[in-house]
Amino acid sequence: MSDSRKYQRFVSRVGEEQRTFDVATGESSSFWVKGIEKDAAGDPIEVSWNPIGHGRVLLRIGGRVRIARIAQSTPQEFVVEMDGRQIPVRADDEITARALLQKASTGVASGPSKILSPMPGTVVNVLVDEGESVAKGQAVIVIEAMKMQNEITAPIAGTVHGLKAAAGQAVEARALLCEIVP
Amino acid sequence: MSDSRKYQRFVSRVGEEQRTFDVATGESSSFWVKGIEKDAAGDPIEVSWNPIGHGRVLLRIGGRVRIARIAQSTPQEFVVEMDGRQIPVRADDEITARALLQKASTGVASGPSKILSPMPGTVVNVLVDEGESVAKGQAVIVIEAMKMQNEITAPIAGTVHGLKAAAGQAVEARALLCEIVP
Amino acid sequence: MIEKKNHRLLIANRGEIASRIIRGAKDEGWHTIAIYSDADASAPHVLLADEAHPVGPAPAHQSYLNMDRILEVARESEATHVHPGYGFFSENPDFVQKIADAGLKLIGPSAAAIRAMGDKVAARNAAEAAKVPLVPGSPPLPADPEVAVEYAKKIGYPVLIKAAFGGGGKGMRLCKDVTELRSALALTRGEAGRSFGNDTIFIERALLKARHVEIQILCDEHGNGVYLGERECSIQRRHQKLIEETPCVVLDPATRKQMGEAAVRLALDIGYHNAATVEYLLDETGQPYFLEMNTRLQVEHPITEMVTGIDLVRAQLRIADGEPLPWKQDDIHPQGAAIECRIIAEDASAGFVPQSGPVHYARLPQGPGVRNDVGFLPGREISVHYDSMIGKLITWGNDREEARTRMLRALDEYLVEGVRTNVDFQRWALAHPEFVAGNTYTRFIDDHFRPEMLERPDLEADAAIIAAVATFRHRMGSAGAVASGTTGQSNDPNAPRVSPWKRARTWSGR
Amino acid sequence: MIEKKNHRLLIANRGEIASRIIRGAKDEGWHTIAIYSDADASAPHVLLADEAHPVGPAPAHQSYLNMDRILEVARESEATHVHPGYGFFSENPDFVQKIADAGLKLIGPSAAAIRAMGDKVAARNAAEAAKVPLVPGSPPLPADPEVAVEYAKKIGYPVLIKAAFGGGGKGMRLCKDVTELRSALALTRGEAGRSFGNDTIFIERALLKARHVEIQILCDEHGNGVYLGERECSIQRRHQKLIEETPCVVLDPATRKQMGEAAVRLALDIGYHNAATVEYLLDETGQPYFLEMNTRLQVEHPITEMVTGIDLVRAQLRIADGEPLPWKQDDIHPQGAAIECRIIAEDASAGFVPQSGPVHYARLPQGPGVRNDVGFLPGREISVHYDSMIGKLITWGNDREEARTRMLRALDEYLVEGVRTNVDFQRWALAHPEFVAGNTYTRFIDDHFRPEMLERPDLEADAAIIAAVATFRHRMGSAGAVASGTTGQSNDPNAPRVSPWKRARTWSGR
Repeated sequence: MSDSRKYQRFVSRVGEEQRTFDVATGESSSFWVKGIEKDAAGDPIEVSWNPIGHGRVLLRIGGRVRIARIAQSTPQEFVVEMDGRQIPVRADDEITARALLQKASTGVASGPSKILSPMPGTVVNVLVDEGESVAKGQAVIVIEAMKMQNEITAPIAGTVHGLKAAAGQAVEARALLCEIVP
Repeated sequence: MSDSRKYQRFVSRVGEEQRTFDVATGESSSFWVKGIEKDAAGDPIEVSWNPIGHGRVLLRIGGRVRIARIAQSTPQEFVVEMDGRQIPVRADDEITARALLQKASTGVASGPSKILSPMPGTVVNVLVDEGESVAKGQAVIVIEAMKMQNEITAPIAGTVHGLKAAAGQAVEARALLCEIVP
Repeated sequence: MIEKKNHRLLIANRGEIASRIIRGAKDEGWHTIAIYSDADASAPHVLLADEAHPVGPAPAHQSYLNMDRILEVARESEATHVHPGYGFFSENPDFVQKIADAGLKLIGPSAAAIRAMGDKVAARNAAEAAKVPLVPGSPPLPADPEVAVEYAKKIGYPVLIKAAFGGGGKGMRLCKDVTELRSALALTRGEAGRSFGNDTIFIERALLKARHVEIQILCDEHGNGVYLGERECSIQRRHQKLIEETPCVVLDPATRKQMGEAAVRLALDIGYHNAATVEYLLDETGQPYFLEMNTRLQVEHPITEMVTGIDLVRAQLRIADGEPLPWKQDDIHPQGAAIECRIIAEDASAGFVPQSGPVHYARLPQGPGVRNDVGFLPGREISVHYDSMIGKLITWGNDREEARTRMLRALDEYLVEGVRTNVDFQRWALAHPEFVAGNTYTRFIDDHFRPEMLERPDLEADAAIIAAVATFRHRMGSAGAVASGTTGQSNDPNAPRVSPWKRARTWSGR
Repeated sequence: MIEKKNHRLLIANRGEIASRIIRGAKDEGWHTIAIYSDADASAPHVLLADEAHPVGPAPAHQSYLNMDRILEVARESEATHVHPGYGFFSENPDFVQKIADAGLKLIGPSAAAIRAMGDKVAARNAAEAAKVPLVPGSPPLPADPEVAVEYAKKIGYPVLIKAAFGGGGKGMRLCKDVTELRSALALTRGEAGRSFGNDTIFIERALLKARHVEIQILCDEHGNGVYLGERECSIQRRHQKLIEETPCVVLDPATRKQMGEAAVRLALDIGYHNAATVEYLLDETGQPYFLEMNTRLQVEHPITEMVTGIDLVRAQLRIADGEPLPWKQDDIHPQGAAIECRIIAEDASAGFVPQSGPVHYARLPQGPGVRNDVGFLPGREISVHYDSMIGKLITWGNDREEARTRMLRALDEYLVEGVRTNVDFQRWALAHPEFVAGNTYTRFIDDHFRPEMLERPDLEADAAIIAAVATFRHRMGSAGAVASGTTGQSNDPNAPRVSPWKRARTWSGR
């Protein structure tokens, strides 16, 4: 079956995973989507997109039904929430995606690792000093949130830099606590 | 206690009931409201007005807590939904209210009575003819909705005019079916 | 749970009962297949099922009553079983026959059994043969109203006109005298023809102070039957049940046994299998009279589940799978009491007129002894095309009073915004001294209820204050605040919001 | 329901337990008085109570732990009784004493009883006196870590460090060897000081393959006590219970009786009245060891309610009102099985890290044998200031497998949008072959769970497709459609909407 639709190519990125799709307009509120990678290639699937109120969209992706809450922060960046999971995802056109990829690959292979607060809470203990050497997995800071103490550990071995946390301080989720430089 | 607030006077109307209030600005999201009729007169009560999302407002009216959904169709007309009830209400400034009242009182004392469909449905039977005399409470039209047949009766005695309903016809809620002229 | 992958159940229904059946089937390890009309594409039963298929436009006769399309979906989806729920095709022998012809198994009785009991005239004859006591009545009536008038004179007023193929309280009309009888005959016959596809009607003596008491039975395909106690369903309007409870306060063990055994006898007589309900009227002396036998799962089945612990849907599936009943009559010991309130989109203060429209927000009651079965979701419409019964609220207690007080509290918690429901009416009924005393009978509402009993002057007074303040706010031009309190944009959770807590500390709730 | 107008109950708590207590009190005819922090002005418990009073800013120590303010509200609102719930002041003898001094009655035991059991060291001594079997342990430890190291050597590793005044799984740390012991001593002591206001700690032998099995008891003020069966609560993370069930699969009737009688004996020995729970560990041979006695209503009390039909909150109120227990031990016959899953705002795949933020939408499971107790509402925030346990889901069945399959189905129905919960984790646990087999023990999660088990590549794949389509739609400039699907305005139910049903007929769900 020949496919005379006008497709545009997009590259979606979820975490480390990258997927390329060709997308075209379908009937009324639907679209045609073709996977490009060889394991996903094949006939285009139909994706229908129907808002059902309360910020929710009823999607039919091929045969599957999904209800998604889709928050768009920039034209390319989304958080798609389905089945209680929030999945950050970005989708660029092919040229932008290639440019981004190039930029990323010219960066340092192993840069400093940022330690972010995994939750809003209160710093109850800072277990390291600025400039101190730490082993991978060593406890660095203790944060109390929702009545639980949580030890934050070093993701890599290295030296503590830019220590911003102090005991008693309130921190937001994803606040920068310090960096570990390898 | 002297009250130096700048009040504005409003007349609210729910059904046949009319109430006059003086309203002034309070702190941040609150207001002061004084009942004017002698049975309601007294110290002003504080009304706080706090939207809580999903189109709902948390109100504290004196000591009472209400959660209301407030739909505004014109600057003066509202439907206030509380505790599962939708209450249509309008509030005008004093001059407008007086003008409306005057207009209403110069109208005919007993005009024709409109028969509206109480619900969306299908007309299954028209029991009267144009120009026919009907007694108060006499069945006029039968409408089927949600699998139930509902007899619509004449609210007053009179003559059938402007019969618009026909068997088999679909009608919206509040659609004009006919008028009874006394 | 053993997954029964070759058990593929198509649920030929919608609303709360479709979800209820899917829940039971999933618990039993069966694969579930929903159907939906265009109006129901995001309905709860569609989201709950393992798969879902469209069957047509919103009007029921083009979708949920589209027999050919449903059979087509059954074939395409490789269904092995079909559950009809209640209403729609549940008591339609032609549908049942076609299901059988297509090589599928119905979760229910045979077409012959449905035919025998669906014709109320034939049912009366079968009941008579099984020695079930009957109320005086007429044979099917010809078009000439005078024949009905003659029978009514013999039977004595008031009389009930009944559609021979009616059910679920539909197709019945009460006539106090000959004038009412004459005016109602054609209306009932017309409604019967349109609703049930057959306009046969007959009349019966109406028992005015009667209680509606019904017996739940289960029969397997091996000739075994048990009864699972009774349900009293006397609180009705226009012959539709609104409140059901078990046990019935006036039923003594001997009468319960008599009614239960007669119900099972009647079922086994006609070779019945699966779940059924035998309905009786109890007159003021406590004497039961056979009313009809419903050859399907009833709306009010949950109260029986609450007191027996038996999941009736799962029992239906196992019976249809050929399993023998795991219980003998002596194993059935209902515990405590249960009440069901039907939640209906209607304005009880305006003649119980049905309501429809979008549900903006909802909050269901929670806590001990509370069960919800609903067919609506916030953000979805209550459609004019379907039954206005949108949910059921069920409570259990160690005794009637515990179940009743829990129900009252649960009704206080029940909130549906956007569409008026009968929650306020149910609150009135549950709190009525005659209900509290157990003095329930089928004309309870006609005798005790007046629309003004639901008036809420407190809400109207506050609405007047709110409108005055809203207009004042509008004039003051506090644009952001007006928007976030009064219309459209307020529903946007991303919009900037005035903190609701700013003034909280100055308020005292007394 | 007899309204007890002079019974005015202040509920000194928030969240699901405050609503639970209000429900029981309303059912009992008591007047209910809620308290709330600035963050809770529109919380469910505030909306449910007859009246509500502010007690301070969002942080708990300025509001729900603001003893003076709560006592002030109790006085101003003319409260006669105070229910502390769990957590906060529920096991604080000073609060209980002040309640008594203010002439109010606590729904709970005396300050002396709380003191006796709140100090775990004193509790061990009382248990020993009541001949309840004990696990080997140390007396309170001095600051010098070497003393702990010495005791641990005698007791044998692994050991648990415990805060003498801890509870609810908080203030405990497991140490496999001397290195872990040394590093954890100060941390546990610090947490104990901050959380419980007393930094006394001690160590006990840790039973690794042990089951946590506890006995619910009720004692009146007239020296009568009964036990209401057991609850197994072995599925824990960081010593916090996640799943509870009754009965315990391995408990034989003789051991149940031994544990139940010892629990009642211990309570009566110390002059205890009201509800309590005596916790035991069962080692691999089924031998029970005393753990602690909780002098309050437990989080997991609903599973006991499901199998006994006894409303524990109402029982608490009647006991506090001086009524004698209406049951003897022989009257207690639990029926069937019940399971509770705690619904927690946390990311189980990232070390169970707590989550907070606004809940945009929620759908709770329904149907037979399902009970919900939740503390959140759509449109409200889950606050960082309070416990991340936002609800409880309870199912009942005729046996464990029926309760378990219902729970799995109910978890499938459970939806919270906006904040991640552990629903997916609970689904994993309930479906795990070792859980199905009943092989539960307190380190079940440590031994069986890996974060990658919760991965959902299917959702990620569809998110990639959705983002590509969303960007395409954005570029096509279908302005209305983009708006109503992707951001802000979509939440406005008044906005024009593209009919979602337009293409429904072309779709087939297979």
